Amino acid sequence: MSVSLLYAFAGVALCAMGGLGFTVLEHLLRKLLAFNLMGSGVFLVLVGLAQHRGVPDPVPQAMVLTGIVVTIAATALAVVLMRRYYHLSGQTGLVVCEERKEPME
Amino acid sequence: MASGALLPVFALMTSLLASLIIFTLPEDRGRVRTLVNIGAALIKLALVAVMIRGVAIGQEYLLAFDMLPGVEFVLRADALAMLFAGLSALLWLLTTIYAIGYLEASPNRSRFFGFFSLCVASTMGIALAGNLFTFFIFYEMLTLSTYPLVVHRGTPKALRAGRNYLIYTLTGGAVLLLGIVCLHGLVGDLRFQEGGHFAGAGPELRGALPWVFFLLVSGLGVKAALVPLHGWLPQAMVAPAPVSALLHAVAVVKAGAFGIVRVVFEVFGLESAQSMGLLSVLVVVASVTILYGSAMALYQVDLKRRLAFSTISQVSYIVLGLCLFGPVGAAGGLVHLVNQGIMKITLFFCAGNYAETLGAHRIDELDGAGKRMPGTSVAFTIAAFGMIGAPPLAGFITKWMLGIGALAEGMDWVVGVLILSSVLNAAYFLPILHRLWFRERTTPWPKEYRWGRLETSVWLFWPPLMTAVMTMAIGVFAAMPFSPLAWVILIVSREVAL
Amino acid sequence: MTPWLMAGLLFTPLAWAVLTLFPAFRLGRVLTRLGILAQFLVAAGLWMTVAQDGGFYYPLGGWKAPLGIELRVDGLAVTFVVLTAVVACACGWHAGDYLSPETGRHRYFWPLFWFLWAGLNGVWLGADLFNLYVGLELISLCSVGLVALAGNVGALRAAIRYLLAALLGSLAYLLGVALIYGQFGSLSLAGIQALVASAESFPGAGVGLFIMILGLALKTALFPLHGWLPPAHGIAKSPVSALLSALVVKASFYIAARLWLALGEELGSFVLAQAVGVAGALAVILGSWLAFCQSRLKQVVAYSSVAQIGYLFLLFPLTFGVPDSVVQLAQQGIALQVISHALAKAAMFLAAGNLILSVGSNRVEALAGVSRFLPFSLFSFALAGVSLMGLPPSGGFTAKWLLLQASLASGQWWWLAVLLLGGLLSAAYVFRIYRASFVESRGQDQFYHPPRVLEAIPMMLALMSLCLGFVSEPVLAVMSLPFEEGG
Amino acid sequence: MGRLTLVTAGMVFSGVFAGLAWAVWTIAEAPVPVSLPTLVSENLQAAGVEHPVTAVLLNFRSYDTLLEIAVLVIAGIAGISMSRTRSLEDPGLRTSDSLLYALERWFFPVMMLFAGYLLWAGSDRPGGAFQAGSVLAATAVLMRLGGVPMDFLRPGVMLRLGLTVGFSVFLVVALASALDGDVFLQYPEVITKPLIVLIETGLTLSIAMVLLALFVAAPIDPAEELEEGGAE
Repeated sequence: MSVSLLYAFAGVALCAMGGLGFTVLEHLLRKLLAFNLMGSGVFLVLVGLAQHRGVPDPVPQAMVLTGIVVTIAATALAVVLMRRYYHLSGQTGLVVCEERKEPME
Repeated sequence: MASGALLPVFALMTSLLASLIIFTLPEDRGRVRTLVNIGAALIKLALVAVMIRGVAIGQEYLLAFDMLPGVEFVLRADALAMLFAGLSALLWLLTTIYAIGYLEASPNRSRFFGFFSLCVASTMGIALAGNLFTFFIFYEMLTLSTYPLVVHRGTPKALRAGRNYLIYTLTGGAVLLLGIVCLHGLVGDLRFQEGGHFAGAGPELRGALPWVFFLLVSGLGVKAALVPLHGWLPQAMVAPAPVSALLHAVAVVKAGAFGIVRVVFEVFGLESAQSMGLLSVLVVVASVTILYGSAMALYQVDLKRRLAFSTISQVSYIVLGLCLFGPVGAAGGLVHLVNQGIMKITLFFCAGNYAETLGAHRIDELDGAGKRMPGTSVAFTIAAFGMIGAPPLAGFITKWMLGIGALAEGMDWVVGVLILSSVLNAAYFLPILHRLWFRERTTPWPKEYRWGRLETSVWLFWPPLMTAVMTMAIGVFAAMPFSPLAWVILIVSREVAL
Repeated sequence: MTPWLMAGLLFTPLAWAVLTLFPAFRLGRVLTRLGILAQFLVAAGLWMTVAQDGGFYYPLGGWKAPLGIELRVDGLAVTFVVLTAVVACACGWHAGDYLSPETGRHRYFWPLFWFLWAGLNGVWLGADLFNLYVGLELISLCSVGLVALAGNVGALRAAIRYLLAALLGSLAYLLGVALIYGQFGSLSLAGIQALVASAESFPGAGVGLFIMILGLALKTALFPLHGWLPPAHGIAKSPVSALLSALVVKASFYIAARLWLALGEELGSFVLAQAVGVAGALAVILGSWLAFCQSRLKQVVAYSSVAQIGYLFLLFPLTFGVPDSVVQLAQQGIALQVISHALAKAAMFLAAGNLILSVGSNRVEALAGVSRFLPFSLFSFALAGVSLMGLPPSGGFTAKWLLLQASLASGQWWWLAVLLLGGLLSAAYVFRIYRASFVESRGQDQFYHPPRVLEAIPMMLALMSLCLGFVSEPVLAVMSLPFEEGG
Repeated sequence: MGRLTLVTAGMVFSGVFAGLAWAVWTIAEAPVPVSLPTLVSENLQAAGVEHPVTAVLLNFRSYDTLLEIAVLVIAGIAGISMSRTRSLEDPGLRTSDSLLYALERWFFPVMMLFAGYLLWAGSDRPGGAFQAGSVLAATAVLMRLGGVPMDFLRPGVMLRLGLTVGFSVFLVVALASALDGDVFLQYPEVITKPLIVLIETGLTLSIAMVLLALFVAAPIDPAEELEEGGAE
């Protein structure tokens, strides 16, 4: 078992932890952090699993770079939305009473 | 053969286009709407007449293309199709005329006539469908286009009736679809064919086919209002009179009955259906329906509801005829497709006239209506006697043929059913006639309208009289060429002679 | 010719996305309409090319798979490209008149719209697992941005919920990609398909496939993972809802289906296939029921999407361990279902938007008596409903027919009940709306007739979904064109 | 959050962990049938850059990168569609602390330089557009927090241009390659390296801009009425 494989297992653990956090946490920012944790886990699996035989593989590295950019974009957008939402409603979670008064669309 | 392929399409298109034009017309363009309506009805009648002539001399009109891999869309004008198409084209014209008068001052007329034409287009499609798949397409289209007519008035009662109508017919449609798919899975795509497909079916098919038959007939039985699938029909009476007339005489109920005819004759074939023992079940159901409908009709105080139960009973004559195993019985059943249509439409026209002119909906409100509205009442009387089966009217022809057919095949008990049913028919029609002609009016009419010289509006006056005349003519001239009976004998000779 | 078409297909939406970012709403509208026409021509051209010469692989940058990214241009893909063109064209045109130019943020509709289109085209043609991931993310972020354009708290909440669900789904997909790449060392779907066919078994990759399908099911809102869809689709502006329901959910399903058809036979299992099917069946039944219970018009339509999506997932059980002829039937049925649902649902959302505009309320009861004004939109709504109910002659009907045939032929008769029951239940919620419009009540003189364009567009879509049944055969013929491997 | 739910979720995700770990283990045991690293090093010569990761990003799988930048731009657009601030610079945050101000003045040029180096290094060792862009964005975020005047950044045409410049350059190059008669996204061999550097420079700028815009787009002022959502 190489070090890379250890990374992969660590990634799996991160994924599971992130998943747990994502499902049980209420606060939106915590959810988002849990999501980022999961993302890091996935990237670790991606890189670790692909090169555990000692050959450096540029393809997963490039994929992870792309993935990081995508995740950052999504995270940043999520933060913007959440702050705006907090701003308008004063709430930090999604679970409110579902019957709500809104304008027509 | 290009024109041959297109004639059925044209016949369909006339009412389809008419409906599209009417939908786009504003509410206040009544004159244009009437023109379009009647023009389209006349054109369609002419087209159907051309096709009838062609079919009589053995010409074939066929349009077919693949809708799905291995599944065809087929329009085909054969003798049986023309029986139904002719009936619906003729009655569409009369009903349209009637409806124009009936709805003269009411709102939502564009909507009404649009769906009305759509409904007739579907009926035409049902008549001309060349396989079960195509039949199903128009069968469901009919359901959809009649719903707005049933709920036309928008009252809670109408909406409830509409809901029940949908529950019944859509469920029936789903069962029918299941049957068609099963049949398709067993033997592939089947066009309707004189004599049916399963004359030489092997034992492996014979195990599954009765189930398919059961699915198909129970799906179709909903529209044909076979007991116990009839619940929607009396409720649907809340629709305006022309709609009820159309529903009972040509469109919905007949579509179901016609479908059963197609399935028995041209999918299974009379002989193989008989040899698989499928018809003996059906004959019991039909007999029960006949007696149940008649008996229930006795208890109705509302005129239209009484007529509705009468329809349940009468339509099963058609099914009964098929199940008598012999050509004579089959002819009796088929000819009733036309006869019942013409008689029942007369009765509904008259009921509508009483309601519109006098405000009379219940039977006990009709005392002395014969003096006030002699034309309508004469028409009603003729049609009622026809229903009872008095010679020489149309209904007599049916019952005569059915009786002979039953005796010929040794099913004597069916004659008993016929006689009992006729007695019941008399029992629920004669009191109405008695009230019409022999009771004196003591109280004012519930809600009377005056129309000048005639007893009622011109549009309402003539259609029932014309259909009443037809009721007599069909009976008297039954032996003439192109009479319904002659045509039916042509069909049966093509179906069974093999 | 082909390189031009491909460049046009991929380049035009991206370029237009940049172009429309700069001007204000009205000029953006003009630009978009020009672009729509161009894009439509390109899509049609590509379709005809494939219809004539068959499908091919298109290596981007000249690098063939597995080193580079190849696009798979086959009959199914171009059919979806054309479908996207039709629906996007309609929604884009509709939005131009529907959205108010005075609201400042509406100008951002155009760039997001074009990016969405680009992402969809990328997904239909994608044959590389990681590229599909990027395409999915692109689509998700666009959709979220579009939902949030509505601007109020409800829309933001829906957008956040949507974003979180979409991100989770994408991440699950990416995890699956990681496992599959670890197993095979390749990202090209065709390459992996060839490797899988060897006699070995790959349990690890099987887990990967499972996770990917799970993630994609979340993004497609398969019951019980559907919670995010109704708020998002219900609250967005109507053209946006139409785009999302008609196309966006189909993108993730499309990927799941392609994965399953390529790898499912070897990496999947009977239990997985049936489980997905059962989830789909539950979606059909409970989704329809929930749609029936909604009091707001667009929520009805949104829940109807949940139900209709359920049908799509019957693909999984109907293609696992059955003869090739049944696989063929199921594939065709599902493809038709996707197309007809896209057309019908887009028509329905656009029509619903018009109706809401007309009566000034989004409640179903507010429609009382509307049918006396004979609004075109109500008619479009009803026609689209015919397709959703699976009644003839619509595309929904032919799709249902094929699926019925497939379930019968595969011996999995229990799906017959789902298909038939689903049709009846959808009739219940469609007719509930229709029924409301027939109620005659007093005091309903306020009725605003929207501009003709707004009314005509849903009508055209609805008619297309209705007539799809008649042309199903030729449409399916293009989809099943022979494909030149490695072309 | 009930304890039961928590325990259940914990058990479920332990199961997820076990399943995934098992999958990783079985995959690690099996041989890999395709070796992409070999393919990459064989084709590196034609790729125009020496660093394999950059070659994969900007040549072999450049379509991924194009879409990735599109994702960034989308996030930026969606972000500014939410924003209501009139300027990227917030006068309320301007610092009057002269020490901080002096430090910042020394700090920023260094960070810029570092970003430039990262960009340049990307072609033959770790580094590249994204890293450089992030450093640049971080600089700008610091500037904003520190209150350095940034009047040049207003949410108008300039901002949008900044958002899209990298993407546009990429796109134009892609189209130009198609015009040249070859496949979409194929670089002409002679100028591959300059083109890649050009793209990277544009990307750096755009990435920084998007990240900055998203940082700024989150509302800080008290809410006004909803209809003012658009920038401008």
